[in-house]
Amino acid sequence: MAQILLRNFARAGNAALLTKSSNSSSILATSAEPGNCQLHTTPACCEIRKLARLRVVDNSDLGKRAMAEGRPPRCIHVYNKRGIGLIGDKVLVAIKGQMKKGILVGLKQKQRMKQPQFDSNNLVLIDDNGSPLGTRIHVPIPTVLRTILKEKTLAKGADYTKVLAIASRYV
Amino acid sequence: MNINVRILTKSVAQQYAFKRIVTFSTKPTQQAAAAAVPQQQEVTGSTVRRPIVPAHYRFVYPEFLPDPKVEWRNTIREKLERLDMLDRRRQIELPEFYVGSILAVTSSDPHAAGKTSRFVGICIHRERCGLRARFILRNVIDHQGIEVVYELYDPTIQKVEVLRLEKRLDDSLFYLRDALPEYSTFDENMEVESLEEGAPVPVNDIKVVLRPRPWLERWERQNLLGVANIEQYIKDKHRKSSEKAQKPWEKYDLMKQYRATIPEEEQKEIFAEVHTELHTLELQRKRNKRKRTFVKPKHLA
Amino acid sequence: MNQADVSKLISQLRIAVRPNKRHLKNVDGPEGRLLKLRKTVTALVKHERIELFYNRADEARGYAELLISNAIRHGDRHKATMELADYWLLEKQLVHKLFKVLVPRYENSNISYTRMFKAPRDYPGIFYRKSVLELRGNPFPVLTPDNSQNRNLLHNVLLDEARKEFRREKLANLANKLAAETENATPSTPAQVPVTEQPEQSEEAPKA
Amino acid sequence: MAATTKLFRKSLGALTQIQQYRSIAKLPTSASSAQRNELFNLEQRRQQDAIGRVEKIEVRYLGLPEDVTLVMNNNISTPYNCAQHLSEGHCKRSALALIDGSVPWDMHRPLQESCTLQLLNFNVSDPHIVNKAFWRTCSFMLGAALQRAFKQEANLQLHSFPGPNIKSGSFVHDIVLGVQNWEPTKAEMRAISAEMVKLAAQDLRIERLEVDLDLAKEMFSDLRFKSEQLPSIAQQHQSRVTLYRLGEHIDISRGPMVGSTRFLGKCTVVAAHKLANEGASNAFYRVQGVALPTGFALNHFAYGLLEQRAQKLNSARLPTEPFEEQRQMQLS
Amino acid sequence: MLRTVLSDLARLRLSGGACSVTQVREKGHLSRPRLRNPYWFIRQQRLQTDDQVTGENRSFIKEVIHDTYGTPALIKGVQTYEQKQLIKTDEAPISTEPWTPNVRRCGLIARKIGQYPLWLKNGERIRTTLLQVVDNHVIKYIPPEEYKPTHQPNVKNLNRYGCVLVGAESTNPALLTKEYCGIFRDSGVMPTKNLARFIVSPQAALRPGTPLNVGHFRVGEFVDVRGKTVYHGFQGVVKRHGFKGMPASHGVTKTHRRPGNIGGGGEKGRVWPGTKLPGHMGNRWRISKGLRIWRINTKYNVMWVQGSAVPGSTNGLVYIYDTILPLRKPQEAPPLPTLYEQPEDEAPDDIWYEQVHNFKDETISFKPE
Repeated sequence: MAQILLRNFARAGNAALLTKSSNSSSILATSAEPGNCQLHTTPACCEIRKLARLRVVDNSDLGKRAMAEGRPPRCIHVYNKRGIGLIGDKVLVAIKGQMKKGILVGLKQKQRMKQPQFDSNNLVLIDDNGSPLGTRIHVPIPTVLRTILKEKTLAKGADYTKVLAIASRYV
Repeated sequence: MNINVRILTKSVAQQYAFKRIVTFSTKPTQQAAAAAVPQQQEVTGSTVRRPIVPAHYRFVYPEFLPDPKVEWRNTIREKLERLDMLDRRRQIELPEFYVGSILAVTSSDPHAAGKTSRFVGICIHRERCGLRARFILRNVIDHQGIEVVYELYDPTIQKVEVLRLEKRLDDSLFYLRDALPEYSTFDENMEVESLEEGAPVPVNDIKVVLRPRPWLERWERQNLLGVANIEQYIKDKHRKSSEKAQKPWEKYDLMKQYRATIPEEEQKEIFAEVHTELHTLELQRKRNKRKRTFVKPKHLA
Repeated sequence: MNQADVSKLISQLRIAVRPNKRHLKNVDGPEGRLLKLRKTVTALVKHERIELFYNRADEARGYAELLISNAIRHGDRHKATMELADYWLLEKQLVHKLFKVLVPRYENSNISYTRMFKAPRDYPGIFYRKSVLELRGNPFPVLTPDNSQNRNLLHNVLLDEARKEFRREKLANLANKLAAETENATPSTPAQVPVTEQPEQSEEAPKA
Repeated sequence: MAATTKLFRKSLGALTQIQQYRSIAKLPTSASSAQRNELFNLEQRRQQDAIGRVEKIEVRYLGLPEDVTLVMNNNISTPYNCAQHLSEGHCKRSALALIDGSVPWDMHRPLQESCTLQLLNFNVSDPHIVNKAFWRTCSFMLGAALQRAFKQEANLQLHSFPGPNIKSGSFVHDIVLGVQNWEPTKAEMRAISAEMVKLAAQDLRIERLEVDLDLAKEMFSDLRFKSEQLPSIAQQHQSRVTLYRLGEHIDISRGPMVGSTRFLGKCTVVAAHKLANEGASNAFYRVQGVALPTGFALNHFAYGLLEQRAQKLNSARLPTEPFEEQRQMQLS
Repeated sequence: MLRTVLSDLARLRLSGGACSVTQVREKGHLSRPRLRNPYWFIRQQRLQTDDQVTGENRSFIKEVIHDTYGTPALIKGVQTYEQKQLIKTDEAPISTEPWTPNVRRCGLIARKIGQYPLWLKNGERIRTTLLQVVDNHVIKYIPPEEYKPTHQPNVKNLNRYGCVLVGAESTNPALLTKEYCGIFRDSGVMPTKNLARFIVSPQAALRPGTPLNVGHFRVGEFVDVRGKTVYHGFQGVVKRHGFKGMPASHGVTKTHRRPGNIGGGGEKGRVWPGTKLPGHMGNRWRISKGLRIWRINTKYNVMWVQGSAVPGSTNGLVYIYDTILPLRKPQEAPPLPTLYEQPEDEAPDDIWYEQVHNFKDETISFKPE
């Protein structure tokens, strides 16, 4: 029964999943195999565009709860002219019914030489002034962010360099 | 020579043959290797002008062989490129390593002036030739999988250390991306595991465990040797489609192989040109290593 | 393809190789293409001279060359080569011919093992180019007699004479130069000059 | 091509000394030439009529594609007719015939008895005989070309041409001109070469005729040098003289020659050397050229070497020297 | 024989001497690839047939060629002939006027031999194309007053400029036609496989026989490179113009790679000129302008220029000019008319632009400001 349901979900897509989230999560948590208990069965989008799922990597309350519930934030806007987020770009995300801003600190996409490419699309939540919501980032972030965020700070007025301050490790 | 000695034995020589592909050249390799050693001794005895190139050079320095695509080849360009590569190799020690070896790359960081960044990881892929030669390192740090692409001849690279020199069963390890994270987790402060001098490069026959689908690639079609549990996740339809995708005739397609390789005569010419230089660099490296090993106990004492 | 495949070692072919393969249209795809070529290679080894369409001959030629070069390289004790021969030669007695006849024949040769000629195409007929593919050292009479050996042809007679005259003049020039040099160096040794000129003149006499 | 042809004409028109060949009738010398031709025609017809009853001979042809025996007409059939029985290729390619394995025979000379026949082209394994015939034909054609190329004012008289010697590097024709200080320019040489090429393009048959000395004297009565030479030539051949005709041009030669002018391929007239003065206003000149048969595609550099060599004065017998030696040389 | 006459006439035409200018009508205004040369072009390649020359005579012909022109030699990585008698560097140049920014210099014929990366001193990786100058010799200089070409090159005030004919890659004259070899007769240069004409100012005139080397240009300067792009045959809009095509499914039938709509109706109901449609792709002459020379190797006559998109295939011919971009023109005087290389000069093999990292230097490390 549970497996049939799971298959249905996979076909129905994300919209159905979101609406029935409470139901499905309970079913999955109880009955599915440990390896298979993923909410989203479509492969993750390699590009950061609207409706791309992201992973919050700081220790903000909101982010931690969202990730723990298995409802990662979705990008609903990218603050650049191309509409595709690159490393260091600011994005607007929908997280637990709220709209929050965040900075992309690690991407799954192909990166330039000597810049790390991550296994997930990582996000750090910030407020409007650019100060992060959390106090610590628990994964490494690329050093190229130093340059990028410094440049952005000068250009945009908001101080994004605080994100750098809470980083635990650079690669 | 030590390097030659270690491919002397038959069992060892087989390790050079990639098991995925039926090779037609294992025997001459052995022969050449066997032949190379006595000739080498002759060299030490009498002065032979033409240097004898060890047969395993094509595995150690694959990037010295040009792209076999005929339309792109030009002898002058290849020669200039080789000269530049040797110039760079004189500045920095670029050791022998293979897909599956664990490397630590130290490079100067333009985003943190005056500092360097060091990345440790397993080499999952090597590609391209000449100055464009590059490799991909993979590691899991803080439960986050990270991959970095390095160019071998990039002048911002300060040091390339081989922490563990070994090979794996396959010639590219992209499947580690879909494997459980522990298979690509390596300690950043790993000590150099020095290999016995003259010992063959060991083949690590570890079989990694894949995560369940969805995967990034259709691994079941690639005849991977280093994956343990691929049968667990494939169904009949996958099996059928993978059977359909197999190309068993390719091992007989001689011209295809010919067009993908540099002929032996040309290889000899190329390596004869760079051999003396590479050989002196190798010797120098060994001397340095010995010095370092001598220095260490003094510190302890 | 950015890096040469190092897992194999193959000897260089002595023929010009096209950068890309021809597809040789076939319903069975690449496998069918190889089957087509296997038939050609088998026929070539069997008959030693075959006439066929140019494209197919040109493609099959490379395979035949590589097959022979592998057989020479590894001999008949090598399992993989035997497997190859088994695949490429559809008639199994030809495997024997390959190792026992062709290998000794080509062992010490420095040139390609096969030759290919453009053949005239029938008119009216199928438009495709035709060719003759043969193994070197076959028992048949040669297809293109070498005419360059005939020194009695008119232009060769003329050129022969021109050459002799050229050589004579060159020698004379050399002798003159030598004479001038010796004169400059030691003006008192005129005896040497006739000595150097003497053989040259005597050479001239019989020719004239 | 139109532009180049125009320019070509223009450059030729600019040449002094030489005029373009328009028609024989316009040439003042042509009066005697026409007469000579008429006599030639008459004699030819006479000889044909004199044959009488047609006798058959057996000609055994040796060579490719296979040896055959042909039954031909005595004194009428020529080797060319035999070739016509074989194939078109034989007709086109054969330059000379070889009778009984040793006697060279013109392609258009009637056969006189049963014999074996070989047809020679320039590519046979020993083309010595045919080469010699070719070289002789070149000299003969050069005479015709010179006749056509020179203006009346030049007062050209053909003297003779020595026997063919290929090893000398050039074929030769000796002439007498009404100028003593002619220094041939490149363009003039080129114009003569062009005449040669034109002759070759016209594909004229080279006819052979043996005549009596008296008739020959009559034919060449207006040519001083020829009539001077005739007695000594006739003396050696039982008072018979062999004549060759090419278009309108008739000359004395021992033969044999190749069948047609078509066999002349690459050809250059390279030089004209002054040999000696003749009388008060005339002078002997030796015109030299080099040629290859059709189908010999020698590259221009090698051919240039041959041209260079042909520019040197040919050492063959000079026209001022006694005539007997030449005969001897030809015989040898 | 006739051919020699023609060749002389053809040379007359080339030098633009007395002959009248014939009007040549273009096929159209579009830049079509030329399928065949105009009829008045001199044929270069001789029909290669079996000459049936004996081996002895063949070597004799070769010997004469070597005697007249020079022995075969590998000069600067190019297999050519050692034409020692040609080098006339001691002769005074035709003009001794100084350089001004408006002077047009001669260009070079080169081969594109491949591309590989170089690194700048700031760690940046640049892609460069290697151009090898292949055995260039000046064949002829036509002064402005005599230069009246049938095909007008697109140069303003053409009457002020002369023309330099440059040849590259000497070859055996026996392989070429006689009329083509006639072009080289006056200069004494061995016939070359490739020819190019360069429109030059009289100040930059060069004597016939002068060898041109890569030293003609200097490191850091900008050049324009002209080449014939790779031919792709008749291609559709997706490959030729980068159109997106249409979806593979969602009801699309038979129009996956088609251009779609190409215009409106009504008054404009026709195909507008310049509409991007399928057609022949490549095989056109294109110039990439303003490429910086990063590095020069004088030993092999190679220059490294910016970018990997120099028109032409690898091992294809390209022509190198001084750039015409106004802001990238050289400020200092370049070698005029060219750099005469002395054999005794001990020039360094490699000349690097100051910003480029030399592989012989130490590893780059970034200093804190």
